[in-house]
Amino acid sequence: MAKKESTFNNMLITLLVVTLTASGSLGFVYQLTKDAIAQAEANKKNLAIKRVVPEFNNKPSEEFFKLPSETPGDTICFYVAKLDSDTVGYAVETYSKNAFGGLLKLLVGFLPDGTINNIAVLEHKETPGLGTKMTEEKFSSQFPGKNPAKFILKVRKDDGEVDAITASTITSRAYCDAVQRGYNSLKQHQNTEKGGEQ
Amino acid sequence: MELILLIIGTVFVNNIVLSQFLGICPFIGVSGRVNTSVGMSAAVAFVMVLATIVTYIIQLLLDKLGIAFMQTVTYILVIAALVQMVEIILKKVSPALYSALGIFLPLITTNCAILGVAILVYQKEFTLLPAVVYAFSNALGFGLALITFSGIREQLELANIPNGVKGVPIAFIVAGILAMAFMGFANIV
Amino acid sequence: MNQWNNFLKGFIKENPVFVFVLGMCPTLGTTGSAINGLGMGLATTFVLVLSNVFISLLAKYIPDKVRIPSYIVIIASFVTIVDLLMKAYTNTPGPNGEPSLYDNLGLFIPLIVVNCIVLGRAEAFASKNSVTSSLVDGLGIGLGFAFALTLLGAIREILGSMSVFGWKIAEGFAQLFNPATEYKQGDGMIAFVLAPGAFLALGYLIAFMNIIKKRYAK
Amino acid sequence: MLKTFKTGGVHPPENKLSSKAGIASLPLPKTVVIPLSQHLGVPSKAIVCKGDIVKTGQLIAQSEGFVSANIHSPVSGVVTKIDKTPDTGGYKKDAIFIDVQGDEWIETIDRSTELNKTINLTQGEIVKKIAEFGIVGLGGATFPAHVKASVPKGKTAEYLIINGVECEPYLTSDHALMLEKAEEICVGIEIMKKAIGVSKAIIGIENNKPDAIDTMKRASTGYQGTSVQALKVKYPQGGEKQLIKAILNREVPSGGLPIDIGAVVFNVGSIFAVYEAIQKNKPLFERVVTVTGKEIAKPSNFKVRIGTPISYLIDLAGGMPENTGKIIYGGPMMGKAAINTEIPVVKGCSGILLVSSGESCRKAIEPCMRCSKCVSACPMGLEPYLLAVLGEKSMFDRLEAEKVMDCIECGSCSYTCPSGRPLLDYIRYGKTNVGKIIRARK
Amino acid sequence: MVPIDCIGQKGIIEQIVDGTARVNVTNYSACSACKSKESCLMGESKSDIIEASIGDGQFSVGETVEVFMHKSMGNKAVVLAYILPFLVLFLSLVVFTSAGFSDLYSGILSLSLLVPYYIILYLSRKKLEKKFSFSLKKES
Amino acid sequence: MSMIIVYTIATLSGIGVVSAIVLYFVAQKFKVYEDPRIDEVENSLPAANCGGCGYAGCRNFAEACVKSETFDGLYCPVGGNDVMSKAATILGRNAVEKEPQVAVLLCNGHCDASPKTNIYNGATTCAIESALYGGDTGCTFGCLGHGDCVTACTFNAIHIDTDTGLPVVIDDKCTACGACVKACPKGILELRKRAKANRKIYVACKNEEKGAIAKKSCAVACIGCGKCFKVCPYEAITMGNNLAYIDADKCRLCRKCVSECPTQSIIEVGFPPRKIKEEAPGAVTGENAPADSSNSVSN
Amino acid sequence: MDKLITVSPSPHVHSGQSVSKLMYWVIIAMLPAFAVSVYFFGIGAIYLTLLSVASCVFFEYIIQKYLLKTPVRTSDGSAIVTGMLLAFNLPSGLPPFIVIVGALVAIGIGKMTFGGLGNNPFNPALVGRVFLLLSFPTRMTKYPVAEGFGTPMIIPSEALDASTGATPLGIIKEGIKSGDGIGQILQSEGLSYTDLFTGNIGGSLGEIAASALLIGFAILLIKKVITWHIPVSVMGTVLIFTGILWLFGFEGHQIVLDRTGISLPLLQYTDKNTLELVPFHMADPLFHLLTGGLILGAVFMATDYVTSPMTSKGQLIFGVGIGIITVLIRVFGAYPEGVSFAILIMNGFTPLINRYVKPRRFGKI
Ligand SMILES: Cc1cc2nc3c(=O)[nH]c(=O)nc-3n(C[C@H](O)[C@H](O)[C@H](O)COP(=O)(O)O)c2cc1C
Ligand SMILES: Cc1cc2nc3c(=O)[nH]c(=O)nc-3n(C[C@H](O)[C@H](O)[C@H](O)COP(=O)(O)O)c2cc1C
Ligand SMILES: Cc1cc2nc3c(=O)[nH]c(=O)nc-3n(C[C@H](O)[C@H](O)[C@H](O)COP(=O)(O)O)c2cc1C
Ligand SMILES: Cc1cc2nc3c(=O)[nH]c(=O)nc-3n(C[C@H](O)[C@H](O)[C@H](O)CO)c2cc1C
Ligand code: SF4
Ligand code: SF4
Ligand code: SF4
Ligand code: SF4
Ligand code: FES
Repeated sequence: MAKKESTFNNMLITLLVVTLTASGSLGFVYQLTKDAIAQAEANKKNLAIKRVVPEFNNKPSEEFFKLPSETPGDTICFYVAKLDSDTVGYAVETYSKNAFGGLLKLLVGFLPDGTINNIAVLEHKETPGLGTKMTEEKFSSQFPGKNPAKFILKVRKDDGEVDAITASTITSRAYCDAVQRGYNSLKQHQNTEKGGEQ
Repeated sequence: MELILLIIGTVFVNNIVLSQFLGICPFIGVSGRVNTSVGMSAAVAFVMVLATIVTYIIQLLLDKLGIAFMQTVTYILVIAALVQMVEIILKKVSPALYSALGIFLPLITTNCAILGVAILVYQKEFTLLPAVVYAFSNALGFGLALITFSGIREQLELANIPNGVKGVPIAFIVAGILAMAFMGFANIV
Repeated sequence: MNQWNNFLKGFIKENPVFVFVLGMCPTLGTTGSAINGLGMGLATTFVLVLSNVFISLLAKYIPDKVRIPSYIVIIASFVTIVDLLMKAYTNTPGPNGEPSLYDNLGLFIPLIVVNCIVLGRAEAFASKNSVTSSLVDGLGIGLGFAFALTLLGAIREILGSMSVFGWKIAEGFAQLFNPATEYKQGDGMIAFVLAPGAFLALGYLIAFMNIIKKRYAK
Repeated sequence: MLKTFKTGGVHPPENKLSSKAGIASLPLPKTVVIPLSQHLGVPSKAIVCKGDIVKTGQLIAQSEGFVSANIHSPVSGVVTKIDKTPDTGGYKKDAIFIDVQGDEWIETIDRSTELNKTINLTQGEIVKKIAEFGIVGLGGATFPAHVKASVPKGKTAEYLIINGVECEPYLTSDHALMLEKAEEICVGIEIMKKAIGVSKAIIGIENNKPDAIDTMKRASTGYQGTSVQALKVKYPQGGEKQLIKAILNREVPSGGLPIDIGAVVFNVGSIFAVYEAIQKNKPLFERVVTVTGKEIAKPSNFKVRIGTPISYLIDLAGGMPENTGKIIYGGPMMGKAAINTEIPVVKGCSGILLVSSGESCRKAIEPCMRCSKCVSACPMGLEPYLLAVLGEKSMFDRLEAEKVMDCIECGSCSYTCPSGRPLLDYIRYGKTNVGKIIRARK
Repeated sequence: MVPIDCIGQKGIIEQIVDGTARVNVTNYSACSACKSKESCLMGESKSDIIEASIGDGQFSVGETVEVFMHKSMGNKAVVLAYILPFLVLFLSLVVFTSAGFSDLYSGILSLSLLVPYYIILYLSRKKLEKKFSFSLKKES
Repeated sequence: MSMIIVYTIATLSGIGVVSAIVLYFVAQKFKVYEDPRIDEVENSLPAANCGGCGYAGCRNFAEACVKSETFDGLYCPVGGNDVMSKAATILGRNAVEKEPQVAVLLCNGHCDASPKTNIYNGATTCAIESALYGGDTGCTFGCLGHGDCVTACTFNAIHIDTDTGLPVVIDDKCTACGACVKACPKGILELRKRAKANRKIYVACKNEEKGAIAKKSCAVACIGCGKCFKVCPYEAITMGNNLAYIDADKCRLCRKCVSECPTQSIIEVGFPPRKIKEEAPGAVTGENAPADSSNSVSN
Repeated sequence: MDKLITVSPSPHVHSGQSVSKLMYWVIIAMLPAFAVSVYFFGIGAIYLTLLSVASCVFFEYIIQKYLLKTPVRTSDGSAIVTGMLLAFNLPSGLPPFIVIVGALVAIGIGKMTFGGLGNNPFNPALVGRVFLLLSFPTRMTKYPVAEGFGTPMIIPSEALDASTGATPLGIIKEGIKSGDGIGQILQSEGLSYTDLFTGNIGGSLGEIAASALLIGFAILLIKKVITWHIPVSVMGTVLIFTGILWLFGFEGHQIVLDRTGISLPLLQYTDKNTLELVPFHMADPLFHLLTGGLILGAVFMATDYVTSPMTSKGQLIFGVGIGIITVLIRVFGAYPEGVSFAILIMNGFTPLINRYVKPRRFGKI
């Protein structure tokens, strides 16, 4: 069959048809996947939250608030986990910028008294096989159950109580830094709240 | 100050070619002539900044309409058209200039890098000025890698490279060692 | 038979990575592990097959001069669709909170649109051939691409972290034979997971393929 | 104070074995072979035929253009044939063969040895006579002397520089000449000054010839404007560009000539030949040749008629040593290795060097390791390693850009290269081809 | 061979009009080294007409020739075509954003500054034409 | 919700159409019209990029073929008539037929025949040696044996035989591209007609010296005696410069001259072994055979 | 004449210098440093060096003979130099397979891929070293505590933390991170300049003894193996650059840095309340000069003929580049020492330097 000739009209029409169908179907697919995407995003958060705080039955991914961090300009996000309206824990989305690959984002689960429940790594650019060992048992199991009020969140080299990952002191340090930051914000938040109550 | 650190970080630490793997094709394909590489880098700098501004504005529009998912389609169309438009305009505005470029430079086809940077700008949630600085630094990083590389290649032309690795493989291996050397800048900013 | 050859050519003879050295950015950027390479390869295959089919269907109706823009629109649409689908269904983090496949491939999914293979195939093959041939061609080339990426990913993963598809080799074998042993697996050569390793592994892989091809030709 | 040039240079062992030997005259050979191409430029044209009887000093071949030179018979006798004879490289070139019979000189030549200081000729006449008497540069390049003596319009010469450097290891012919003919050389300098219209002449002599420096200093005191400059020993100080740089601290521009910076350089031998030509009416048909080598019995300097086969000289110097592995026509740095000893002495032959077989082989070639020693050695500021690869790969356009044509072929680069690379071989090849391209462009 | 310090490209003479030849050259993209440029649209090639003065050489229509220019001209061209407009964009953006315009407006304003830049280029095109002249050489 | 689809369609169509129009103009203004036949012709070429045709590469040659009206002066020696006729059908023209050719070495000065008189110890390329030295045998016309021709040949058709020190052309690989002929500074390689079954008869000598001198430096030198000239029934042999030369076009491979030559400088290749009256020595085949065969003849 | 006369183009004499002679002089120049490392690290140092040299030579031999099928040139000694320098850049106590991998990368990737001696754009030993550093960062940054002949030959991985010390630069970097002042750190570690000079410190085999390395430098200079340009410019630049930073950073004054930027003005009394501060202490220039393999790099590695510029001007630029990058990495980067990276990076620029920095041509108009 002969090809369509390249007159201006033909072209315009073709293009219009192509773009219209394309955009139409795109919009359609978007509508289809929209919820699934949102779901996946929320899922990600929830899964993480679930891992760091004790059992809850509210929807912490919707029940959150933001507070300014110690460093001006940055904010820290708090997710509150409640079991039947009792606050059972806070999942604090904290960070440190001093990691080997720059930014390290953690989700630290605190019990209401400030004890660390569990920690999940949200985002990092550490070296595979090295800094990434922070997700492994050996390192991460040091934190749950400790309360930063008593536990010095510093690596041993810096006179703290954390055993650093071998050859990844930088990552370990950043990790501690992030947890400490989360803890400080939590304390600040609790103080102001208390202050507000009084 | 932050912008300067952004530049250093983008050029040296997260070099677009050596660590982010964008624009590899022109990097490998462009001739071993150092002169041409310099010209290419300048061209890329302009186009990249131009594209970044335009896509930034478009993204504002897309966001406003709530159709951010249309990003890919719109960006690529706009970028493809922009690159061509620059040439048309140049040709219309000054044919002589255009011809001189034609002899001097290969055509600019770094869509991969340009599109990549445009999307990264969006992902990193830059505001316009840092976005443009970022784009520019990426072009700078591209130029740095390209020019160093073309120098090495020019020299390798005179060396007796074993047959098996001649051509593309040796280019990758050199890039690999360069990338290794650039790892030294890790965490410098 | 013919279609079979048409399909096979993408693996060795016209392999986009080893022979044509196309689509290098995703090849380097997504092959930190075999699974990522495979994911990227399959995503590209998806786009390639669908755009090939559509373009071969529509080629007759598209005037020559708007060929390219139309193709770009078609391809970009499929890319967006893949992007959306992956964002929806491959975005679940691993059991220990490892980044999802979508997170790992990240930027390179939208970049499929500028992958020369896709547009190149559309222009060189699909626009001139029947729907079936185009489909087979897209499938062949796409899977060839996926094959190359997976191979490269596997090599890098083996050398770099001593595992394939996430399965720790030394530890795995030790446990396979004597489940009781508690084997502490050492690390691989991390350099291979990092950027330099990508370049080096690909360089030597292409060199190797070149030599094989030369031998084969003789 | 000792002067020298700044860029590059090397210092090979001097081995001036014959420096104390004086100049010996030697009996005439039985036959002589006189190649028609003994100078830079167009070969001359024979004007004698087979059977002609010629006298010593008689014109036997005529210059074929401006850059060409007359050739005179060095002996008296019969022309036996005009045929081809191998040159140092074995290629056959036209030559006149003469059977020696007696030694009858043409009458015009003044054979007395007394010094004649009065210069009667005018500038033009001097230049004409230089041309007529077949004088070419005896420093090695055998460039017809009258060409250099005729300063082109628009240029003025300021300095006459006399090249008594003899930087080549082993060779001592200029040294011996300066010791024995200092006075004549000084007169020759006066003649040359007049010919090119300058008042200042500087004789450059390397410091390893203190006696020659003394002698020349003493001889030149009587001459206004002539002085001696002692130079630090460094190869290739004898190259005219380096010599001018050392003495005047001026650089001959790339692609230019010494005259561009007001200098004209002549070798002492050439100057002596000029003296003999102008004052004694003697054409250039004999010259001083050093015959030397570590194994040779009597390293000597001979006054030799052109056309004498070198085997004859070697015999007189004690015969060919058993283990001779290489016969070098000239010095070890720039001389050509000859294929055998049947080659005749020509005007440009300043020495015969016999190298034992142990030293005659070059070291094995290894890959260039870019040690840059050749770069530091090159007196012209070139990058020999690069020129050599470019030559090897026939990349002539880049060779031109890298200034290959500036290379003076001094060999310092090959000499230094630890990898034993034949740098100069490739550079010469490159030069030849780039030269062709440049000429084609014109 | 093109003289050193020059850069050249092959082309075919299409037309000769009093002393200037219109030469058709093909300009390949950076990917032209790539093995499969025919199957890849990104590796495009474009044809271009370049006007070059004939000089005193003898050329005829249809002949393959080399068009060349001095390398420094290439650099100047790059400055005019890419570096200056880049600076216009970049500097104006810095000015506008620091002057407190919103991102949208400063972006649009900077982009629109390119218009006068190109107008200036257009107005000086005669001058540029004189500056960027090409020579011809028979194909070697 | 449906607004999103509306927006989607609106923006994409807008941007799409605008950029499409831009691209359209680009396509119209810039796109090279590449004659598709160039590709076709190129595909039919051997893709050796050897330059034997006089163009930089196969594609350039293809362009030239398509652009010029006839095949005058255009010939791909590598592909030969096959390729040219293919190209001709693509372009709808008449092919030019050329006799297939092959490179031949006009020197047989192997180590035994032409003993060394010097040891050459410089850079080992023929071009460099020949610039200064005639050669390390007495013959200044013969092969230097450093293999510039070998390097020049992109088809691996030449190699140096370590026994004779001479290059050997493998007829089946030689495409007659002529690269070696250009590379040899001694001018002793020649392209000549390729006869049936690769048979050939040629004078393997270029020594222009007079007979005695030539003979002195090389046992198998042509001494210009003219015997072959006299015996040739087809006037294929010409004399000049103390040399005989056999014109391949006229030679009918009768082999009369071969046995006539007193120095065995005429070489025959590819013939079945002669029936020799006396005791027949081993069959003579291959390139280096002539040396042997000459021995056997004289025995 | 029965013997054949040789003919060859001029020149007919040669300086007598050769590749292997040069290489053996380099090896000799390395011996003092080697002796010191044996003194401090015992058998382990010998074992490591021998293993590295043997593997380098072995790989070169195998590759030349069987893979590339080119003439075998292992006897020129360059592989031995590479092997020794690789060993010099490794901490003692490394398991054998790591050393072998390093040698394979150095020779296989760094050298033979490019065609062998003279063709490689990057310093092979450093390619090997940096590859190992990237691949096995744990092992490569753990230095055994020097105990003379009692030092273990191979440190088992379990013992890594226990039996290892750190390099002075590592100590400083660590110390600074934890906020101590320089003087304090040095004192607590008991480091003195004499130690730095004699090699009584932690570090890789060859880098520890400044004095021995300087003896090597003298040997190389006297034997005219290298010129002064590169070593002096590298060391000079480091001295000057660190000197400047040191003047800004000494007692009381601290350059204020945080992850996002250097806050202006540069000089400021620390004020812990306003910003998250990483105090910036500088060790003094001499300290920087004597530690971290700077002298080893400057004398033996940066001077590698193949990968350094050809002209003295180029070499000065090269040296200054190395100096600056080294200090940048040391002071601001993640790695405590940066010489290896700096040399590799400048290797990358060497072709450009060679291209634009030409010797002064005689008679240039
Ligand atoms: C390639 C490479 C990657 C590294 N990645 C990390 C990392 O991700 N996290 C980290 O803390 N240290 C990393 N390091 C290690 C640090 O450079 C170094 O070990 C640091 O100074 C801390 O040392 P220490 O833990 O032994 O005290 C890396 C090193 C290399 C060579
Ligand atoms: C083509 C040519 C032209 C020359 N013309 C002149 C000239 O006009 N005046 C002059 O003084 N020397 C002239 N020379 C001589 C050179 O400067 C130089 O003396 C000669 O080549 C020998 O120098 P050398 O032995 O150092 O190589 C000319 C040389 C050549 C090759
Ligand atoms: C490397 C080199 C070394 C030379 N050495 C000498 C030398 O030692 N003595 C000398 O008289 N000429 C030497 N020459 C030749 C001079 O350059 C120059 O040609 C000569 O002095 C001019 O004088 P003439 O024309 O009288 O020979 C040398 C040339 C070159 C290129
Ligand atoms: C002064 C000098 C320094 C050298 N330095 C090194 C070096 O740092 N690393 C290395 O692998 N080889 C070195 N070599 C050896 C050799 O040059 C090196 O292996 C080449 O880079 C291989 O092509 C050196 C050689 C010399 C003469
Ligand atoms: S021969 Fe030429 S390149 Fe070599 S040192 Fe002498 S002038 Fe320089
Ligand atoms: S002296 Fe020899 S090894 Fe050194 S750079 Fe020059 S050519 Fe290469
Ligand atoms: S032998 Fe000569 S003519 Fe034949 S293919 Fe080789 S180079 Fe070409
Ligand atoms: S035939 Fe010519 S090019 Fe070949 S080896 Fe002999 S001399 Fe050299
Ligand atoms: S895939 Fe080709 S430039 Fe990125």
